[in-house]
Formats: sequence, C-alpha cells, structure tokens
Amino acid sequence: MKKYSAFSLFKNALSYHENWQKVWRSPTPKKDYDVIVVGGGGHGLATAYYLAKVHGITNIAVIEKGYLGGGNTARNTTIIRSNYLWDEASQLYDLSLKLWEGLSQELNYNVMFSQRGVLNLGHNLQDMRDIERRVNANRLNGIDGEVVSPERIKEIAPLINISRNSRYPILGASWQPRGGTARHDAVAWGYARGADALGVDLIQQTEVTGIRRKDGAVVGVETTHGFIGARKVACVTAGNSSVVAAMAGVRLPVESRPLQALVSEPVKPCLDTVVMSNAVHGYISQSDKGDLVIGAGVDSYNGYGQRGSFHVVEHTIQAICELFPAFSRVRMNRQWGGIVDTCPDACPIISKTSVKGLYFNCGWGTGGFKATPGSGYVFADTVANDHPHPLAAAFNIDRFNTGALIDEHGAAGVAH
Amino acid sequence: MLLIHCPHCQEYRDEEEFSYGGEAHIVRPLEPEALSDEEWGDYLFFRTNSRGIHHEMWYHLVGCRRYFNATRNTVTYEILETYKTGTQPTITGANL
Amino acid sequence: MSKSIKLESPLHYFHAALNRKPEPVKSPAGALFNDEAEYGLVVKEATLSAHLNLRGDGSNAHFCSEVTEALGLMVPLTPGTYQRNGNTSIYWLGPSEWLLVEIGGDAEELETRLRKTLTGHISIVDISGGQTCINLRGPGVATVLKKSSIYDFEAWDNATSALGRAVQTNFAKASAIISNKSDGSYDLVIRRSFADYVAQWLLDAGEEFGCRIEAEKE
Amino acid sequence: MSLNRLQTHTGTTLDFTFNGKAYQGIAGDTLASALLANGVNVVGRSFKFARPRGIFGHGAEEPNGIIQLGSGAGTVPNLKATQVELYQDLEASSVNGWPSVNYDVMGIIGAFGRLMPPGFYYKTFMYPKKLWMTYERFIRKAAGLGATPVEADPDSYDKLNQHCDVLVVGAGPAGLVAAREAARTGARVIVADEQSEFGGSLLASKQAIDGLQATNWVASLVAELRACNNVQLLPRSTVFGYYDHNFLTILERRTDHLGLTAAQGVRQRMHRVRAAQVVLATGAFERPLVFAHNDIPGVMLASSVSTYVNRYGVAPGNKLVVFTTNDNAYQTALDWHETGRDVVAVIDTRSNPSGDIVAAVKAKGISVIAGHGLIEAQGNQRVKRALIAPINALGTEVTGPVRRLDCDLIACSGGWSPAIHLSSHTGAKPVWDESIVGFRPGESKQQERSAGACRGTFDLIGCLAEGATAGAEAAKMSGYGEGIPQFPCSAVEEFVEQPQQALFLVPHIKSISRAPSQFVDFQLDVSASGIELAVREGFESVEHVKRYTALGFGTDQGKLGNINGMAILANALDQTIAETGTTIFRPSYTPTTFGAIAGRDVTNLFDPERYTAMHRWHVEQGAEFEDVGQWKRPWYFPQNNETMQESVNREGLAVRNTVGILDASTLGKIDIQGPDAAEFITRMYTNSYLKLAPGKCRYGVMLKEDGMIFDDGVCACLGENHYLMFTTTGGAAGVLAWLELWQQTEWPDLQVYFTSVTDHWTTATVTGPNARKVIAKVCSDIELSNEAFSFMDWRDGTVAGVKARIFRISFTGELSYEVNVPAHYGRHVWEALMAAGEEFNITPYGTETMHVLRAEKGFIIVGQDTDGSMTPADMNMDWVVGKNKTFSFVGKRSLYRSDSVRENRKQLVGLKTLQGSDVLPEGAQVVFDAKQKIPMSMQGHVTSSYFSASLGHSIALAVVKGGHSRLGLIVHCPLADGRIIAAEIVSSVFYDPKGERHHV
Repeated sequence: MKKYSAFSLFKNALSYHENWQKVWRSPTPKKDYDVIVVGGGGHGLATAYYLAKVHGITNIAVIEKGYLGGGNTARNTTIIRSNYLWDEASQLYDLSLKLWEGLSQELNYNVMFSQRGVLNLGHNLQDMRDIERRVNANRLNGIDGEVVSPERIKEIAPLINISRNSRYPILGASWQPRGGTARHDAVAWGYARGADALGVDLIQQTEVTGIRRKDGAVVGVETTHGFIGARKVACVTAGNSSVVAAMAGVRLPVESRPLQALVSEPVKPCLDTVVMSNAVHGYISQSDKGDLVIGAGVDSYNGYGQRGSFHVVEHTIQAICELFPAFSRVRMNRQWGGIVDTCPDACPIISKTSVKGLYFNCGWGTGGFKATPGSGYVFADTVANDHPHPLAAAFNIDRFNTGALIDEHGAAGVAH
Repeated sequence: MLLIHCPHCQEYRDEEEFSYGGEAHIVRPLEPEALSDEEWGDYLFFRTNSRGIHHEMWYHLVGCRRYFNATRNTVTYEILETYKTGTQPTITGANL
Repeated sequence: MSKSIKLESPLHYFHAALNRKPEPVKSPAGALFNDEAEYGLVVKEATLSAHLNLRGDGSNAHFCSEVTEALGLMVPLTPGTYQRNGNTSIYWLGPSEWLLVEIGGDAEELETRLRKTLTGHISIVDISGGQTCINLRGPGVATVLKKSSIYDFEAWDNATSALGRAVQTNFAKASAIISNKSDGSYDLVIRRSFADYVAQWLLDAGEEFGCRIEAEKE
Repeated sequence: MSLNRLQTHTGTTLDFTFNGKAYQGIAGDTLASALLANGVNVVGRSFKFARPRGIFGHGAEEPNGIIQLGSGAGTVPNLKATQVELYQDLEASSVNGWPSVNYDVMGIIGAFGRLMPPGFYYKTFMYPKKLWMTYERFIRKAAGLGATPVEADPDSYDKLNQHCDVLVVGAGPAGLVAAREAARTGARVIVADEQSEFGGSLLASKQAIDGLQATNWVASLVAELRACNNVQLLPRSTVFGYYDHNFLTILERRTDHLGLTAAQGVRQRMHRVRAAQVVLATGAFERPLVFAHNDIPGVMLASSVSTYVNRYGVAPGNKLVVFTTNDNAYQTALDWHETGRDVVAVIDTRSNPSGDIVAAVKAKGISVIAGHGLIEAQGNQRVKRALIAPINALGTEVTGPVRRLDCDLIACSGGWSPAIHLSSHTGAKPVWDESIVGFRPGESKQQERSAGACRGTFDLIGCLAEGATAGAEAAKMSGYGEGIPQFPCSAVEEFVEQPQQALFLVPHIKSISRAPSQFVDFQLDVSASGIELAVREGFESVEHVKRYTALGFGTDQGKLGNINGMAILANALDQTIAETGTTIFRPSYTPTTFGAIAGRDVTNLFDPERYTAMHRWHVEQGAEFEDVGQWKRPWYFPQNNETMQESVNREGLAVRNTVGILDASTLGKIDIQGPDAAEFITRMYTNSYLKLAPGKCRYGVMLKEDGMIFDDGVCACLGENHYLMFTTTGGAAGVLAWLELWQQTEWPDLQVYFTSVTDHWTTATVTGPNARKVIAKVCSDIELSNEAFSFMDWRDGTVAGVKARIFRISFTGELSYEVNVPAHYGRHVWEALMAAGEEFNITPYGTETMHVLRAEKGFIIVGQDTDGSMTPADMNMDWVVGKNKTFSFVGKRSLYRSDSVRENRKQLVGLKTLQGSDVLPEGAQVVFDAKQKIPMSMQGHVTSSYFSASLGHSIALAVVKGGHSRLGLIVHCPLADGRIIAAEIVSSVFYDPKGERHHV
C-alpha cells in the first residue's frame, strides 16, 4: 500500500494524477476462507480490518451485496460521542471514540474526525435529572462531559434560541467536547483500503443468499456467485439482520425501521458543534461543506424501503426551527432514509449464536456510525477467540432471555 | 406517508391518525409460569421482522380507537389488506 | 345548583376578549371570499352542554332500540355519520362507541334516562366537563379546515348524502370530532385541556379572513 | 435600455442592485434575465476552484447563478438567479468571491487546482495528528455558498392539506392538455407549476398551435381551466417530493415575487396533497456538452439562449456559436438570427446533418460546420473564442487541425434528459433508452403516469397527444370519465427531427487527464478527469464515484451533470450506461424552505399547551410553571420575590402544619365499566381488585410485560362493575392505549369498556392537618369523620354547591381530600376552597413542593425514581404484588427471570447526607469507596433529592445495588465540582414512618 501524504499528492499532481494506485483490489473469491464477513459496511470492514491487523487472520472475505459502505454508513448523520448512560454502553462507545481519535493515522486515510463537541439539550426538569445522571456516570467512568447552562450553550452555538419563553425552553445540556462528526464515506473506504492491504478480499456486488450449516456448525455461505466455504461467518448487515439470521434459522429481537435524515443547501459556517435534543426531537450539525445535516426520529413502523413518512421530517424541521429560528429561511436540499435494526433496549447485539461459528453484530438502532471502530474491534476479538470480548459480553443475545437489558432509550432517544 | 384503510371506519385515513402496534398474531402464552426463560424471552422480544409480507397491528388512535391488522409489504410499503382483530389474513407470504 | 356558581366553559377566556379585526382584503386568496362578510371565520362555542360517551354493542338490536327509546334517535351504525334531533346529536365514534351531545342539556338527567332504559353490557360516561362543542362558519371555514386537518372534508360535499357526516381526526396537533351541518357550517367537539391551543390555532389560521370567537349564550 | 435588451421587449422598469451596483430590469424578468440584459458576465465563483461563472441555464437546472437575496433578517441564501422573479428594489449579491466576484483572491487556488483532485482531503492533512483541527478550521472557512440569516425569520408559512382525483405536475403542453381532459370529467384536479406563468416550454416558443401563437394558445387553455370550479391552479408551486401512497408535497411561493419578506399573509405555503392519480408532465432538461473550459461565462444551454431571447427579450451576447449534437439547437441559431445579432456558426458533431431545420438555418446564410467538435472555450471572465476541430464519427478523437472562431457566446446542446426526478422519488428505477439518449421513468408502485418530455417524448405533437391520454386515463382511474381523450388533437406544424448523436464528452487534443478542465458538474467543479481518476483509483460503483467526486451533490442535484458524468464513468469502465447503473433522485426536487416545511407549528403553536381549569388563577397568582408532557403545571407560587427554595419551604411547611391545596387535575383518569372490569383490572395491575368494594380505593402498580414498572396510581370502585383508574400525568394516553390493546387483541372475551375522563374532572387536593376543617366549611352532605369517611375511601357529595366526588387518598402523608368536580366548575370550587381555607392560611403549592412532600414519605414517582429497569421489588414494593393471584398478571412471569431475581439489583433507599444542609444533586452517582481511581465502581444514583423544611435537613431517594440490605452504610457521591458528599443509607420513608398522619 502506497502511503498517502501531502508529498504523495504533490508528486502525483506532477504526473497529472495518472499514477495513483487502486484503493483496493477487485478479487475473485477463493473457494473458502477462515472468516467470511457478511456485509461491507463500516462495521463489517472494521471487523475484517481488526481480524487481520490484531488477530493476524488474513484469509478473510468481506461479501457485500451492493457497494462498500453503501448502507447506513452512507446514510447517517455522522455524529460521534460516547456519553451513554450505562457503564456497559458508555465503555463500548468510549473505546470507539478513542479509536476514532487515532483513526486517520491508523488507516493513513483522513476520516476527517472533527472533535467539535456534542450538546445534548434538556428542556424539562426530568431531562435535566437524566443529563446530570448521565454526565456524572460518564465522568466517573473517565469519559469527558459536563452539564452546561443555557448561557454557555449560547456561547457554543450562538444562533441557538435560549429564550425562556420558548414552548420548551432550553434548561441546560450535557456537553462532550471530545464528540463530533466524521466523514462517513471515508471511514468505510479507509477500513476497506486498510483491510485490502492486509490481504482481505473485498467482494462487492455479491449477495449472500444462504448460510450452509453442517452438524450445527457453519460451513460457508451461498451467494449469487456460488458457494463460498468458511469456518466462521460474521454477519454485520444492519437493516437486514433478521433476513440474514433467518438463513441460519436464527431469530433476533430486532425490528427494521426507517430512519430519515436531510441536509440543507450549503451555507457559510454558522454552527460549530453538534446539537441534539431528545425532547423537541431533532439533531443538527454542519458539515465541512457547509450543509446543515439534520436527523429525524425513527419511523414507527417496520420498513426495508430506505424511506419513511414525511410527517417525521416535518416534525424534525419544526424542532430545528424552534432551536434555531434563523434557519427557517434556509432550504432543504435533499432527504433520504436508512434502515436501522432497533433492539428493545436500544443497545446492540454483539454475540455468538446457537449455530457454531456464526456470529452477529446488529441492533445498533440509530447509533451505529459512532461505534464503527469499537464495534469492529470487539467483534473481531469475539470472532477470533470464539468468546465475547469483555466489552462485548454484556451485549450477548442471551440478555433478552435473562432480562439483563441495558436500557439506553434515554441516552439513545432521538438517535444518532 | 401511508394511507390506511380502517376496517372499522371503512375509509382510507392518513397514517398520522394511527399508531403502529407491532407484529400481529403473537398470542400470549396461556401459562407464562410454565415457560422457560428462553421461551418467555422469545414471546417478549423476538420477532419475524419479515422483509416483504408482514402482518402487523395498527391502532386508530385519533379515530375509532380500534386495533386492527394490516398485511403490508415492508419493502414497497403497499398495504395489501386490512382486517379486524381476531380474523385471519387472506394474503400471506405463503400464498402470494 | 345555585345561580351564584360561576361556570367557565373551555373557551371562556376567549369570548369577545381576543377578537381579531379582519384585515383589508388584498391578497388574491382573500378575494375569493365575500367582501361583505365581516369575518371570514366565526367560532361560536356552545357552552356548557351535556356530553356523554356511550358504549354498547351496535350489532345488538336490543341495544339499538333501547337507545332509540331513551332518546328518540336512531343509533348511527354507519361509520362516519351522526344522527340529530333538535338539540341532541349522536355521533358514531367507533363500532361500539358513540358521543351523545345535547346542546344546553343536563348530563345527569340524560344519563339517568339512558341508564333506566339500557340493559346488558354498556357504558355511559359523563364527559361534559372535558370537552366543548364549537361551531365554525364563514367563507374561510373550508380553508381553515384544510389548514388544520388531514381529512378530506370536500369529499363530504361531493357525496350523495352530504349531511350527517362526522369524523374524529387530527386537528392541528390536537384532535376533534368534526361534523357538517345543513347551513354549511361545521361543528367541532374538542377536548377542554386543548381548548386554548385550538383557539389560538383558529385565530391564527383565520387571521387572513378575520376571525372572532363568540359564545352561544353571549 | 440595457446593453442586451432587445428593442421589441418593453415593460415596467424595475430597479435592482447586484453586488452593490444599480441596474434596471423589466417586469417579468428573472434576476438572471435582468443580469444578462445588463451584460453582467460573472455572477459567482465556483465552490472549489473559485473560477468565475456566469448564468448557464434559465430554470431549476441553473448551477452557477447562486445568489444571496437581500440582507438582514429576511435574507435568503443560495437562490438561483434564474428562479428569482425581479421586483422593485431587489438586492442580490454573489455568494462567493472576495473582495469581489470579478477579482477573487481565492481564484489563485484555481491555479493550484491540480493539487486538489477528487478526494485530496482524504489523502492529506493527517500529519501531524494534532494539527488536524487547525487544518479543519481552514477547510471549514471555505465552506458554504450563501449565509444564513442570524435573526429569527420575520415571515410565516402555512400548510394546506389537499385531496384531489388528479394532480397534474407541470403546466407545459402535456400538463395543460392532461388537466383539460381530466377537468372535463368532473374530477377534482390540481395543476401545479413551478414557474410564475403556466405554459412551460411554450412560453419561449414561436410555434403555432391550433392556429394560435403558442403563448395565446396557453392563455386560452388556462382561462378555460380557471373557469372550472373543480380545478385548482397553482402557479409558482413546485412539487418537491413524491412519497408513498400518492402523497406529494408542493411549495407555493406566494409573495417572493413581490419582495424579500411578505407584506401580508404567509410568504410560502406548503400543500400536502393526497392524490388518487398523478400525471407527471415535468418536461426535460437540455444536456450541456462537456468540453474544455466549458464553464467560462458566455457558455450557455441552447434552449436557455432561446428562452432569454424569445421570452425575456434578452440577447446575452453578440456573436453566437451554436454547438450541438442534434437538430433542436438549430432553433437557437434561428432565434438569434432574428435578433439581428451575429451567428458565427453552428458546430454539429454529426458528420452529415440534414433535414428541414438544418436547411432552414443554412437558408439564412448561417454557416453549419458538420463533423466538428467545439473542443475548448477560451477567455477569462467571458468567452472570447471557441476552438473547433473535426472529430471522428464516434466522437472519441480529434481527427484534424484546430480552428479558432471568435465569439462571445456559445450555446450548446447535447440533447435532452427527461426530468424523471419525481418518478424517481417513488422508488421507480429509471430505464436507460438509447433511442432518446436518456433515462425514461421506470415503473412504480404509485398511481402515476408520465407524459410528454419527462417520458422522453420531445416533439410537441407527441407531448400534446400523451398529455391528453394521460389526463383522460388518470381521471378514469380515479372514477371519472371514460379514459379516452375528448378534445380534438391540436394541430401543430413542426420540423421533423433527425437523429441526434450521443456524445457525453467532447474529445480534446490532449488526454482527459491533461486537457484543460472539462466540467461535468459546474457547481462542485467536478470534471471529466476527476471521474476518470476515481475509476483509476478503483471506485467502480456509480455511487462510489459520485461520492468520491461529489458529482450531483450540489444544490442543482446534478440536473445537468449526472447523465454526462455517468456516461463518462461508463466509458472509463468500458461498460454501457445501462450496466453502470442508474441515477436516483431524492426529494427535494428543488431546495425547499425549512420554514414552509415547519408551517405554523412553530413558536407558540409548536406544541399544544394543555391547561387545567384553574390555569388562569395560577397565572394571576404569579405561579412559575413546569412542563409535564404537554401540560403546564404550577411549579411553585413565589410570593414577595421569594427564591424557589423559599417558596417550597413555605408551601411545604403549610401542608405539614396547617393546610395546602394542589391542582392535581392533570392526572390521567380512565372510567372503566363492564361485567369483567374487576377481572381485567386485576390482570393489568400487580395486585387484586376482585374484592374492592364500592366506595373504596386501592393503589396499584402496572408493569410492562417485561416486568418493569410502567405506571402507578389509585383505582377506585365506583359501583358494581364500575371503576375509575388514575394514571400518572405523563402516562395517561399510554395507559389507555395499553388497556385497549390488551382488551381488544388479547382478551376480547372480557366485557369491559374504557373511557378517558381526564379532561372532565378537575381535581383540587386539600391536604394538611386542617384539611377536614376546610372541607367541612364547603361540604355539608358528607359525613367527614375518620370513621365515616376513612383513608382510601371516596364519597359523592356537594362542595361549594357543586356535585363533587371526594377521594381520601394522600400523596403527602397528611390528611387529604382530593375534590373532583366537572371542569366547568373547577375554578369556582377552587376559589371556594381557597376562601374556606383562608382562616387556616391555606397555601397553594406546586409540583416542586408536591415532590418534596412525597419524597419525605418515600413515595416514588414513576419516571423519576424508576427508569424502565425497575421492578416492584426493586422499589421495595413487594407488598403491592399479588403473588397468589390466579391469573398471571401482565409482567408477572418476567419477575422470575434470572436477572429479575439477581442479588445486587439496584434498590430504592433513602440517603441522608451526613451534613444535613448538603442537598445531593439529583443524578449524582453513588460509590462505596470515595478514594478509588477513575473509572469508579458506581453502585447507584440519586433519583430524588430535596431540602426538607419540615425535617430541617436534606433528604434523598436513591437506587443502590443491594440497597435494601445495606441500611446504615455510608456511601459517597463524587460531584462535578470536586466535592464528595457522604450520606448514610436509610429507609426511604423519612417522615411519619408509621403512617399515622393520613389516618387521622
């Protein structure tokens, strides 16, 4: 892999960019692999990367039915933070945040991780109690955060409306300075390039249509391009997890729902942080291109259509206009939807299954993007050792039977 | 924005009047105490989540306040039929 | 009860207090309406009436005839309709649910009358304090309904039997039971705790036509 | 008269300024036509390389003329000059360029463009790591086009919910005849068009239809439609989204053509349309040709040049070169010739263009140069010359010497792309059609059909015929008419077109990577070499290439560039366009104002404020309010500039020492009737109601099926088979839906009906040692003695002359009477109770005092002391669980799961700070060992915490792991400010532990 740098850019410019190396190969699948990762989104690619990098397993294929990073990786609002409520979740997300902090250098690919901070607003007394509880828990877990006043919020985001006369006035917020955003495509491409360089076969436009088992153990996958053998199959197919699980006769406690997002036209820098509000229901940041990137709540019904209902978007924009009355004259440029796997406790499943050699990483709901590096890291460890990584143990699928749920609805609430 | 035919109001009404009630035809076990944690967990949380034909409950919240069922394609979002609670769908994944 | 008892209907604080003067008609939209009308939207509250929620089995002939016996009115069994006799109306709310409104009526007397006659598994609940009936009239009403509700009220005009339609649906971010009247106006039954919001909404939505809120008894 | 205005075009003069300079236009102008009339070449700078750019198109496709309209609170960023109607005193400016668009210092960057290939930022700015945020600050500075206002929007917006049988999108030839056919049948028809006038392409056409000049034909048809009362015409109305089940959204601009902000009424209105049938007649966009430096001001679309000439009377230059692959652009040569200005030549890539229109052009003495490509434009801020050269038949190589043609305007046409955007919103997959060299709309699940140019039918006769059929069919499908067009076909004379050549990239003498930039997407500076580079780097999927290069991500959403870009990609991949994939458009068709999407549901109407019957009284008393769900509840009643703590101390002491009064009307109330009511309620609550007698109440807890507490409240037996259930304020709607769910779907055999009576009853809670005396003064028909009317009883009676129902239930631990009256009487009874209590100094108190008083008693608040992960046992409330109930109540089974019976679950306890004046913050975390290092082992958290005036020290409720067996343990709360507060685990009941006071 040729290293990217300002110097390589300059050198290639001299030759009219005619000599750039391919970012990854387009290999023909082998007959079998040690591990097949089903799903070439951010999480799947990160899993393959860490399997190769950390665990030295390089005989891996990532099988993607469309193009790499084309699912939720390409459709989310790119918010990154780790200020979750419960120890189990916040520790997992903070591992992820720590990996984000060195990811551009790790991958030699600028994922444009921008630590511009995240505000989670509180609009009523219970919101503020929950914020205090969460921030205190985060602090004692070694995760940065503080509770800030409306005046401080106004300093961080000057266009925000902190009037006491609002319908739901802003009473305060949690502030995580290390949070921020990243460039979503770059994450997938960076992991893909890194994994490919370590020998991982990235196989696009190939859909897994079946999971072949023998004596209760996985032996490979059927695909639109034929059977490919594998000792282990790791499924990371957000949005379609139940469908893939059904191929192996496994049931999951997830439901697939549309999650919508939208962007404005690009405007000059006017919002230098990420603002999220559970109570009025919306979240917003500004991309490096200038678009206001806005997220909505999850639609109420199951759907695989990558689109949702318009009233959800209306409600979200109302919330944004409440928080930022000046944005009322800005215009929506584009809206879209993704499919998220929602779990009953708003926490993911990173788990072995009843089928030997079959692993699932799913159920991230609205919060998957920020977890990409950490999710890949602990899932790779779980797959490599056939034993849950310590930070993944609590996210075992068995928790739905024992009742040991990790209810993050409050912290995951509106998403992202 | 779905347009849903309420079998009680006998009219197509806008999605905004309804709330989604989850997968239909999940019957509460008659003797919960006789079940293992796994069996009870399956009833509580595990769902078919089908891609394609899906039978689901809707509540006509701002309307007749009745629950009813719909057969909906979760990919195209077409609603193939709605039918009253306690009755069976005429369209299923098997017969389509 | 004593005459000295001060009653407050849900829109009490809006009667005559917050009338908006109509704006001079300039916009093309305004020109659609009769220039002579002082207000494009007049909201009149029928204060302090009897409202009862009635539950029972509509498919049971006994139940239906008992209601008729008690009220002199047929139970509307067709979804989306209501029956009226004088000041008394029964609105279909669901297959086993009706709203009974007697303008200016006495809820207790009405409930007693029904309870005397009705048998079997029924429910009668006095909800008179919890809601109010307001009438919307004027050339701006159709547009105000379009601003406020997703329901297709125009379809009622086109129906063969235009009268006697009623629907429970969203009204802005509240809900209402909306019915049409022979004089072209509409009745809305709204919940008390949302009444201020609905009034504010109507004043806002009616502003382009001029809007006033008044009370039946004033 | 302005430089480029044709003498024949006259009208009211309008003054306007652009970048601070004064100009004049004519009524009916767009800002773009007025700027062109005034000879303004450079209207903006490109996003990445800051290259000078001029007006390129004439409508929604415009990529360059992005402007900032006005200033101050009403300013609007990013409008397309081609869509801004001119009004008197309009002010506009370019969105980029410093110090001015003509001399932009950032233009220097353009010179280093080669250092910024697609994706360059992924490859650099990584080292040293800590400098990235500094780099990013500079990157971000360059972001954005226009600027958002910084003040609240002075305008308002509203919405109309519309229903129709046939919605016709686009009022060009196909749309108009479709509307006419549909209207005839009596169907409800809505016609929406984004332009100020109906007519679409006909507005700039010189063709004759039915013997009328096109614009006159349009006028008569529109008049006909306007006369139909079943037809609604919406000009200036853009259909911007097509959603499931034929739901479409339209943005109507009502006042934007009159001024920056609306003088009266709403600025914009959104129509939310549910259409039975839709006719899409959205036309087509002309496709530019991709050649070197095709972005220099003075390069325009051929149809745009014609439109400026014919519709606006503006000739945007002097010496025109037409560059085309098809017959269509020849019309532009004819139109230009009419103005008397010079047509230098028509460059046609086809080797042997023939046919009527070619002959007509030649007949005017215009030079037609066939088999040539215009390979490069030259000039700086305006085209000065065109380089042309012979090219091979495939259009892949330059085959002969390069010639220069002096000119100042290049009108180019690469054919037409149907505007399939709305069809694409439905999820229909567009289909590539070689015969029209474009994508046609695919099949969708919606009730829609396309007609005319958006379906790839580009001749006028064809458009009219398709429109008529579509209108008639749509009407029939919605139940009107016979489905056959009734009006005679219109008579039109038009040239028969010869086949066009498919050409997406004009070859240059240099290779793509070395030629001067050949722009594909102007707004984002995506060039052919950028697309080629993406392929070279291994991005094969069209989506990857679009994302890597940003193709199509501008505010024009690639209306001009997408097809060329895809074709160039296909070529680089050695694939067909069909194999390469398709292009998917998403809403919005054109950018849509947030304010209009929000509508009236902002500021005071953002969400309903729910009031109790006593709300005005509370306001008059100066209460501070707390938002509880949608309700406004009095939080505390400050007197004489009290702080909240002072008010709460006073209010709480009043309740403990004499009497207080609380507005408890917001509690949810559900009337339950039916022979199986008791059985049903018993299945829903953890305890049993089978033996609850009339006149009695019982407290119950409701669980979700997962065993976790979901709601709580008192349930009263009103009579045989008749109950009244109280819920929490926030839980009211949820509990009712929950009861209905179980009854309707699981136990329909249980005969029971539920009715919400939350709004019917107003509740005034009179509580404190003197409560009985107060009630006695206003109620004479209830025997109030403790024996006759005990704790957890209710009675009917008369209070202040009003029929009332009184419950002896207590959330304060004091003697309490909850007086319920129908809400009309609420304020009357409240005032009567206040008057009756005056001698006892009756004190109104709010939710904060209520919270303190109940916490003193250890009563939980669901949602504050519980969080969806708490069982009754966790709350020390095993006493409320009827373990011997025969039916397995909802949630029961989950109480026996392995995690529910785990030791060391978080359990409700009291915390008493060692320093009584220390009030723990709610949300403080509890640790056993304060000296441990971070990460600490957290054992629980504080859920409720107050200073108790009656006890003289702070109190707190907390959930602590294994708390019930840890009474007496000293725990610590490390706070954010560095303090560590020590507290003892105590019983959660602080006040009157034996519960004697409410029994008196």
